[in-house]
Amino acid sequence: MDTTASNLSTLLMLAWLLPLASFVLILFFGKYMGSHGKFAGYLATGALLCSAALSFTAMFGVWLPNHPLPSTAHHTEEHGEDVPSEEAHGHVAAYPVEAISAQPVALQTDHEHGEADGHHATAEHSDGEHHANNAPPVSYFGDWYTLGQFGSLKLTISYYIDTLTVAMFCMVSLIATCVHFYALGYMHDELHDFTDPEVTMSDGEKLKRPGRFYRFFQYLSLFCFSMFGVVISGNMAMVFVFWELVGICSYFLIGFYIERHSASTAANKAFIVNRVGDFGMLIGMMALWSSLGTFAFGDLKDAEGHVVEQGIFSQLRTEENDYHLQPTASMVEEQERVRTQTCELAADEPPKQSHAGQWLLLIAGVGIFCGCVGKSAQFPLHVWLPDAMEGPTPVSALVHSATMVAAGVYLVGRFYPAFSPEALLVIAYVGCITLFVAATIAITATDIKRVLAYSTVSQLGYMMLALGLGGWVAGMFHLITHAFFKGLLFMCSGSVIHGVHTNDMTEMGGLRKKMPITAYTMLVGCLAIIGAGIPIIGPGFSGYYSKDAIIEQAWSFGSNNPHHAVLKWAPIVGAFITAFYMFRLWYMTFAGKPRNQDRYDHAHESPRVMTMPLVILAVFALGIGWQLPFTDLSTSALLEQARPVGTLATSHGEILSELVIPNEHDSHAPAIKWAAGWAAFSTAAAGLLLATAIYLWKLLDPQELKQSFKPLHSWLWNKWWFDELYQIIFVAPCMIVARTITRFDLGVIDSILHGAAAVCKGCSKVVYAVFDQTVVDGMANGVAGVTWDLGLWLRKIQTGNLRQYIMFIVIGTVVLFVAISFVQRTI
Amino acid sequence: MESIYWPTFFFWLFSLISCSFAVGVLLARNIVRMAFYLVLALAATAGLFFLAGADFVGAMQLMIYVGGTLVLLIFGVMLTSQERFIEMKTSSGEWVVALLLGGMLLGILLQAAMAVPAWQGMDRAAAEATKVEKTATPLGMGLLGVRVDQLDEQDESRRKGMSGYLFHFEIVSVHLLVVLVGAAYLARAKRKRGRDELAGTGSNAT
Amino acid sequence: MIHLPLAHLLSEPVGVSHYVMVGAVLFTCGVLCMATKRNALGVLMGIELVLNGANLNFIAFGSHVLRNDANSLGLDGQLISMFVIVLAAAEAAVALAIALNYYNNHDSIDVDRADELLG
Amino acid sequence: MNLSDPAIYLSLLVFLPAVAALALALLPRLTDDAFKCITLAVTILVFILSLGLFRQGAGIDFQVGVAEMQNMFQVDWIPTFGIQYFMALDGISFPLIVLTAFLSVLAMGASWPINKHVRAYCILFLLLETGMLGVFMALDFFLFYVFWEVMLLPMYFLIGIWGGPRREYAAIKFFLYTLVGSVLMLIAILMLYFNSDLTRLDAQQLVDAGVVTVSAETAPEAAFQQWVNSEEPLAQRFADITAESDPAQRRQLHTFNILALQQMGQHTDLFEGEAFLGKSLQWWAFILLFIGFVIKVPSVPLHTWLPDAHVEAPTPISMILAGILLKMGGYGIIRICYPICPQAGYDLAYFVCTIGVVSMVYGAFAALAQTDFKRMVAYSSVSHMGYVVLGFGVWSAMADTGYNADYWKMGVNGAMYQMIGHGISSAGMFFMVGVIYDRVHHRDLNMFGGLFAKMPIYSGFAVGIFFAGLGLPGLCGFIGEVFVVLSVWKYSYLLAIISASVVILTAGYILWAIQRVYLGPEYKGPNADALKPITLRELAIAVPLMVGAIVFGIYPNGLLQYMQPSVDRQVDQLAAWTQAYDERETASNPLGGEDGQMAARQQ
Repeated sequence: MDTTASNLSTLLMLAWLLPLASFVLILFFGKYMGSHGKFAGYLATGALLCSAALSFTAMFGVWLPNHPLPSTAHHTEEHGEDVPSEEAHGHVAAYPVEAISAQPVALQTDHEHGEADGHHATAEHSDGEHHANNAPPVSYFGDWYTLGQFGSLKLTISYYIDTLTVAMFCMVSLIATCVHFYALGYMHDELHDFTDPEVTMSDGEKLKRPGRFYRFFQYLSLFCFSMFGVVISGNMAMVFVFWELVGICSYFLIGFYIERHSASTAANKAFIVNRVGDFGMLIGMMALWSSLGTFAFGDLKDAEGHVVEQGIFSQLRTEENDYHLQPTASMVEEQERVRTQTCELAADEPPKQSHAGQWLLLIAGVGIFCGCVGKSAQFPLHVWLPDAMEGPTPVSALVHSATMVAAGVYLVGRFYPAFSPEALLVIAYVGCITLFVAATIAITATDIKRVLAYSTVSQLGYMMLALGLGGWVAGMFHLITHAFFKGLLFMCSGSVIHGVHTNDMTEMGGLRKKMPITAYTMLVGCLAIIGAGIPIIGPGFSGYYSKDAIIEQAWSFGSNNPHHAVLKWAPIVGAFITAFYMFRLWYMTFAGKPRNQDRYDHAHESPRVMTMPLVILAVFALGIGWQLPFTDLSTSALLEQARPVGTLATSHGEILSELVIPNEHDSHAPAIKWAAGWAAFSTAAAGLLLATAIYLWKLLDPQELKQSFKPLHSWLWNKWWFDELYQIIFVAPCMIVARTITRFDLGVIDSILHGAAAVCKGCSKVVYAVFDQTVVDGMANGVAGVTWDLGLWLRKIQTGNLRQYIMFIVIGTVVLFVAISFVQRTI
Repeated sequence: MESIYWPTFFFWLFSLISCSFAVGVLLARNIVRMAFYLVLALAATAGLFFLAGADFVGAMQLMIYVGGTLVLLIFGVMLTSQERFIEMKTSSGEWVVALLLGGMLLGILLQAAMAVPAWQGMDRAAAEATKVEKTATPLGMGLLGVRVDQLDEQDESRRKGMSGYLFHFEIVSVHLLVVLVGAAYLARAKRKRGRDELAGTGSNAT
Repeated sequence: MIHLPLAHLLSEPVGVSHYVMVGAVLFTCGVLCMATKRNALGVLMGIELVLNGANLNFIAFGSHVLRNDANSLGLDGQLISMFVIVLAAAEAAVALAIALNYYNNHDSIDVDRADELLG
Repeated sequence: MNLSDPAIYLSLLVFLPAVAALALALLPRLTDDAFKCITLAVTILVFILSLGLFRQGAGIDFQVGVAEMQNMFQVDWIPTFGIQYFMALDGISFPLIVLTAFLSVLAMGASWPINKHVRAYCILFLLLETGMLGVFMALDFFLFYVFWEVMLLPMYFLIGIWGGPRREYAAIKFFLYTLVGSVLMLIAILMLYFNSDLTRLDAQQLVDAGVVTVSAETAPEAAFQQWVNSEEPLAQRFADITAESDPAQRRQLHTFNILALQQMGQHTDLFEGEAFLGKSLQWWAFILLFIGFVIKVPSVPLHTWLPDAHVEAPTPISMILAGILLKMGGYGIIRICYPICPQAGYDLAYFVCTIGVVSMVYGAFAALAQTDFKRMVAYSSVSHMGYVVLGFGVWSAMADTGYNADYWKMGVNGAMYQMIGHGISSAGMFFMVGVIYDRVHHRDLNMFGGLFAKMPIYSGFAVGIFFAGLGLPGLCGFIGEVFVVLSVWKYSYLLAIISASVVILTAGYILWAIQRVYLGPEYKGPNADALKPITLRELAIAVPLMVGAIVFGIYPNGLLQYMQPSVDRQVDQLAAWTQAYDERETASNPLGGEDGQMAARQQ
C-alpha cells in the first residue's frame, strides 16, 4: 500500500509539475527558442505528452493493478454502468408494461418508509441493504507542504488521490495533449510577424506586431499545471489556490490578443465573474473552516496507519453513523453562534436541535458551489463563457472541455459528500435553469463558436443537474464524455475557421466537400453530444450513455419528488433543443449550398497536425462510454469505484423534509430506464428531425421563422439580455458607488464648514430633484403609463384569430397543469 | 414465450391506425385527404370501442360519425372546394409553436395517463375471466330511466343515481331538434348577393 | 438474453392507461389541427378528433374489461359518450351550416379572415 | 567597537543613516550623483546590517522560534522621568525592520531622476530612514514618540519640496493629519504614564517587561531580589517605594516602558479606573492611540491625506509612504493598543473590525472610480490596509468560541503578513507608476494603452506586481488576505461576508487599470516618443520587488517562522486575559480588587 501511495503521488506530482517546468522555461527563455519561440511549442507539447504518459502509467500501471474494478460481465444490456451492489435489484428485464405498473408502487413505499423514519438520518440505516451506504473509496491523502499553521489549524498543499483523480488526470492530459498538437498547427500565424485584422490603428493601418507563439504555449502550460493542481488538491484551500490560478490563466489566454479591446474586455469579464463566484466560495470556505477547522478531504495518517487528523468527509460522514451526512458538534455550535449573532434577542432561547448544524452545512455547500457556478459558467454567472470565445480556438477547446469549466463540475463531484440534500437541490435547480437558458440561446446564435459555447454551458448544466439530483456517476461520466466530444467539436470548429477565415455560419455551407475529415469528425461529435444510440439496449455514442444516465436519474428523482417535476422535464426538453441546434450548426456549416462562394472557393482542409487530433478525439468521443472488450474496464465502472463516501443511499432533506435524493442505483430500475430512455431518444430524434426539416429539407423557412418569432428571436439573440441586465443592476451601481465615494472624499478635503453647507444645500436639491420630481411624480406618471401600456398590450392579444385563441387555450391548459403540480405540494 | 392475447393485438392495431391517421389529418394539406383520413381514424376508434366492451357505442360511432357526420363534412368539403381552398398553407412559425405546445400538452397527458398504477390493466387470467356483456339493452333501459346494472346496488348513496337518463335524453332530443332547425335555417338556399350590396345592407343581412 | 419489449407487449391485456394514451394522441392531434388549419372545415375536423379523444377516455373509464373495480364509470361512461356523439353530429351540422354561410358571404373559408370582431 | 553587543549593533542600525546625513551636510559640494551614490551606499549598508541579524549563532542574531524580545538593551536617558533608551527586536518588529531597510535601498535607487536640491533630499531621506527604523525598534514609549516625530518632518519636506504641482497642499494635509494623530497619541502616552506603577508588578512580570534581566539558570524571584538590591537607580527607587508600608502613603513608580505597560494593562487594574464620561482610562487611551495609528494606516474616514500625499510625492517617497509608513500604524496597533489596553480592545473589537472592513470596501470602490493612476494605487492601499486592521481586530477568543485563540492567531498573523506583502506590492505598484510617469509625465489612466508593445519587460513586471496586489495565489498578496478573511467568520460572519466581497472589487479595479494602461493596440496619450524600454537601473529595482512578491507568495514559512512565535505569544496572552476577564465579570465583580485579580491570574 505504501509503495502504491508513494508511486502514485510521485507519478502524479511529476505529471503535475512538468507543465510548470515548461512554463518557467518558456517564461524565461521562450524568446530564444527558435524563431519566435518555435521550440517553445514543442517543449510545452512534450511536457504535456510526458504528463499524459505519467498519468496513464499511474492509471494502468499502478492504480488498476492494485485496485481492480469489480466484474460487470453479466450486465451487458445495462451498458456497463453497473456495480456489484446493483444485484440487490435482481435481474429484472425491461418489460414496459410491468415496469410502468411496478415503479410507482415501489417508490411510494420507499417514500413512506422514509417519512416513517423521521427526519433524522441516523434512523435511516434500518432501511436495510437496499439503502446501505457505501464506505469511502480507496484514496491516498498526504501533505506536501504547509502554508501556515496556527494551533490546530493548518493550511497545506496536499494531495488526495482516488480513482477520480487518476481518471481526471488521464482525461485532462490526453485532451490537453491533443489541444497542444492542434495548437502547433493552428497558431502558426504567430510564428512570424502577425497582422491583426481586427485591430485598426489610429492611422487606419491594421496592427502589425511580432508573433507570440511561445507566449501562447507558456500560458497553456501554466493552465494545464493549474488544472492538474485543482484535480490533485487534497484540501479546499489548495483548490482555491489553483482555482484562482486557473482563473488567471484563462484571463491570459482569453485576452491573448491583448491589442483587441474585445479580447481584453472578455478576459476581464471572465476573471471578475469568476471572482464573484469565488466570493461565494470564500464564504463557504469560511463557514467550513470556522466550524471544522480543516479543509482536508482525506484523513491524515501516521506511519502506522492511525488517523492523525480527520478530514472534512470523515468528520461529516462517520463510520458509526453508517456514513450518513451529519453535521459535527462543532458545526452545531457554530450555527448556534451565528444564530445568536443574527438575532441578539433570541440568544436566550435553547438551540434549535431540529436543524442542528444543517443551515451551516447548507451555507458551506452553497458557498462552495458558488465557486463552481463561476468556474463552470452556470446561471447566473454564465455570461463570461461565450465572451471567452475571443481567445484562440485551441484555448476554447481546452477551456470548454478538460479544464476551467470542468474544474467546477469536478469540485462539486469532489466535495460531494459534504453537500446536504438541500444544497444538492440548489445545485440541481441552478443546473436546470442553466441547461435550459443556454440551450435556448444557442438556437439563434450564428457564430459557430458561440453556438458551441452555449452548448457547453448547457451541457455543464446537465452535469450540475445530475450531480444535484444524486447522480454522481452520471454527472462525472458526462463530464468525461463531454470533455472528449466538446474538445472535438471545438477543434473542428477551429479547423473550419482556419479554413474559411470567419466564424459566421451564415457565410458557410457545403463545406463537407472541401473539408471532409473535419465534417465527419464533427458529425461524430454532434451525434455524441445529442446522445445518439439505440434506445435502451445500446450501443451508442459516448454521450448516449452519460446523457441517458442523467435523464434516468432525473426521472428517478422526479418520481420521488413530484413537486420538483420541472427537474425531471428540463433535461428532456434540453435534449430536444440540443439536438436541434447541434444539427442546425452542422447543416449550416457543412451541408447544403455555399452561402458565400468566395469563402467556399478558398476553403481548404486543415493540415495533418490539426486533423490527427480530431480523428483521435473522434474515436474517443465515439467509444469512451464503452466497456473495453474482454475486461471490466469502462469509464463508468471506474467512476463507480470512485464514488464518494456515503453517496450510495437515498437521503432525505432535513430542512426540507419532503426532499428525497434517490439512490443512484435506483435509476437503473427497468421501469425508469425504459421510460427515460425512450423519452431521451424520442426528444433528441424530434430535435434532429426539426433541424433536418428546416435546414436540410427546407420544409420550413428559417427566415420566415425568424420573422414570425421576432420578439422571441431578439430575446434569444440578445442572450436573454443578461449582459445588459448585469450592466444595469451591478456594474452601473458599482461605478455610481465608486464615483460617489470619490466625490465624498473630495468633499471632505474642502473646509468642513463649507463642505457641510454645500452638502446641506445639495441635499435639499437632491430631495427636490430626486424625490419630488423623480420618485413622487415618477410614481404617478408611472402608474398611469403602465396601465396604458398594459391596456395596449392586452388589446394585441385580442386578434380575433380563431387559431390563436386555440393556442391560448392550450397554453392555458399546460400552465394550469404545471401550476397544479406545484400547488400539490401545499395540499 | 407466452401466446398472443388477441384483444391486445387488436388494441395495438386499432390504436396504431387511429393515431397514425389522426396525425395524418394533422399533417395533410389537402382538405379532401384530411376528410378521408378522418374517416379511417374514427372507424378505428370505433374498433377500440368494441374492444373495450362498448359495442353499442361502437356501432353508433360507425353509424352516426362515420356514416353521418362525416358524410356531412364531405359534402361541406365538396361544396366549398375551390382550387384555392384545397391547400392553404400555414406559416412555419405557427407550425413550430403549435408543435411545441402540442408536444408539451401531449407530454402532460401521457404523464397523467401513466401516473395511476390502477390503470395499468389486469393480469391475463383476470382479463380472460371477465365476462363481456351486451350493452344495448342496459343502455336503452338507461335512457328510459331504469339502470339495470345497478338494480341490486346496496349502497344507499349510489342508488340515488338509479333514476337513469330519461331527462337527459329528453333534453338532448329537444336540443337536437332545435339545432337541426337552426342548421336548416342557416344553410337555406339564398340568392347569392354581390359584395357591394352586402356592404350596403350589412345590418339587414343578418 | 435480451428480452424484446414487443413480445411481452402482446401477451398481456391492456389497461385504461393505454386507452387514455391513445385518447391523448387523438386529442392533441385534434387541438393541433384546430390550431394550424386555416380551412374552416379543417378546424371542424380537429374538433371531431378532440371529441373522439374524449370519448375514448369515457369508454375506457367505463369499461369493465380494462379495469374491474368499484371506481369504474360503468354504464355512465358509455351513455355520456353516446351523448357526445349525438351532440357532435348536431354540432357538425350547425358548424357546416355556418361554414357554408360564411363561404356564401365571403367567398372564402379561411378562418384567418374571419376576424371582424377585432376592434 | 564590539558588534556583538546589541546596544551597539542596533544603535548602529538605527543611527547610521542619521550620522551619514550629518556627514552629508558637512561635506563640501559634490556632484549630484555622488550624493546619491553615498546615500545609496549607506542604505545598502543598513540593509546589510539588518541582514546580519539572520546569521544564526553569530554574536548577534535573531533567533528563529523565540517569541520573546531579543537583543534587548536599555540605557537610562532621562532618569527623572524613567525614560530609557530601550530597544529590542521580536518577531513583530524584525520583519518590518528588514522590510524598511530593503525598501529604503530600492527607494533610493528610484531616486535617481531627482535633480533638485539633491543634497537636501539625501539628508532628509536618511533622517527618514532613521525615524522609521527607530519606531520599529523603540520599546520606550517616549523614545517611540520621538522617532515617530523624527520621521514626520523629513516626510513633510520631501513631499513639500520635491512633490508635484499641488505639493504644498498635500504636504500640509499630510502634516496636519499626522500631527493630530501624534497629539492624540501624546495625550494617551501621558495618561498611561501617570497611571502606571512599576511596583505593582510581581517578579515574573518585571522580568517579562524587561526591567529585570534574567539569565536562563536563575529563577525570576532570585533575579528580582538581586535587581532590587542592586545599585541601579531604578531599582533603588523601586526599593524605596516598596519600603513604604502604608498603602495610602505609597508613591507610584511611573514608567514609559512599553513592555511594563503591557504587563500592567493585562495583569493589574491600574488603567481601569473611570476617567471620563463613564469610560475607563484605558478605554480613552485606546481610542486616542487608535485614532493616532489609524490615521497612519490609514483607515476610513481618516484616510484622505493619503491619495493627495501619494499623488504629489515623488516616486521613491510614494514607495516609502506606502511600503513603510502605513505599516507604522499597524505596528502601533499590535504593539501598543491591544496589549496595553486589552479591555478596551475587547470592548471595541467590533468597532475596530468595522473600521477595517469599511476601509476595505471603501478603498476598493474609490480605487474603481479613479482616473489618476497613482490615486488608484493609493486607494488600493487604503483597501489593502483595511485587511490589516481587520486581522488585528478579530478578537475571536470569546466565551462562545470557548476561548479558542487559533482563529485570532491566524487573523493577526495574516494581518502581519499582509503588512509585509503590501509593503512589497504597493511599493512595487508605485514604482511601476513612477516609471511611466518619468517618461510621459502624466498619469491619466484613460490616456495610456498599448504599453505592452512598447515596453514589454516593464509591462510584464508591472502586471506581475499588480497581480500581487490583486491577491493572486503564488504572489505575496494572497497569503495575508486569505489568512485574514478565513479568520474573520469565527468573529463575525457578517463582517466576514462583506470582507470576502472585496475580492471582486479588487479584481475589478486592478484588471480594469491593467487593461487601460498595458493592453490595447496603441498608446493614446502625449509624449509617445518617450516610451523607451525599461532601463537597467529600473530593472534592478523591479526585479527584487518581483522576486520578493513571488517568494513571499510561495514560501510563507520563510516569513512566518520569524514572525509567528511572537504573534502567537501575544495572542495567547490576550486570550488568557479574556478568559480571566470574563470570569471576573461573571463573578459580578466588575472592577475586581487585588484579590480577585490575583485569583483570576492564578487560574
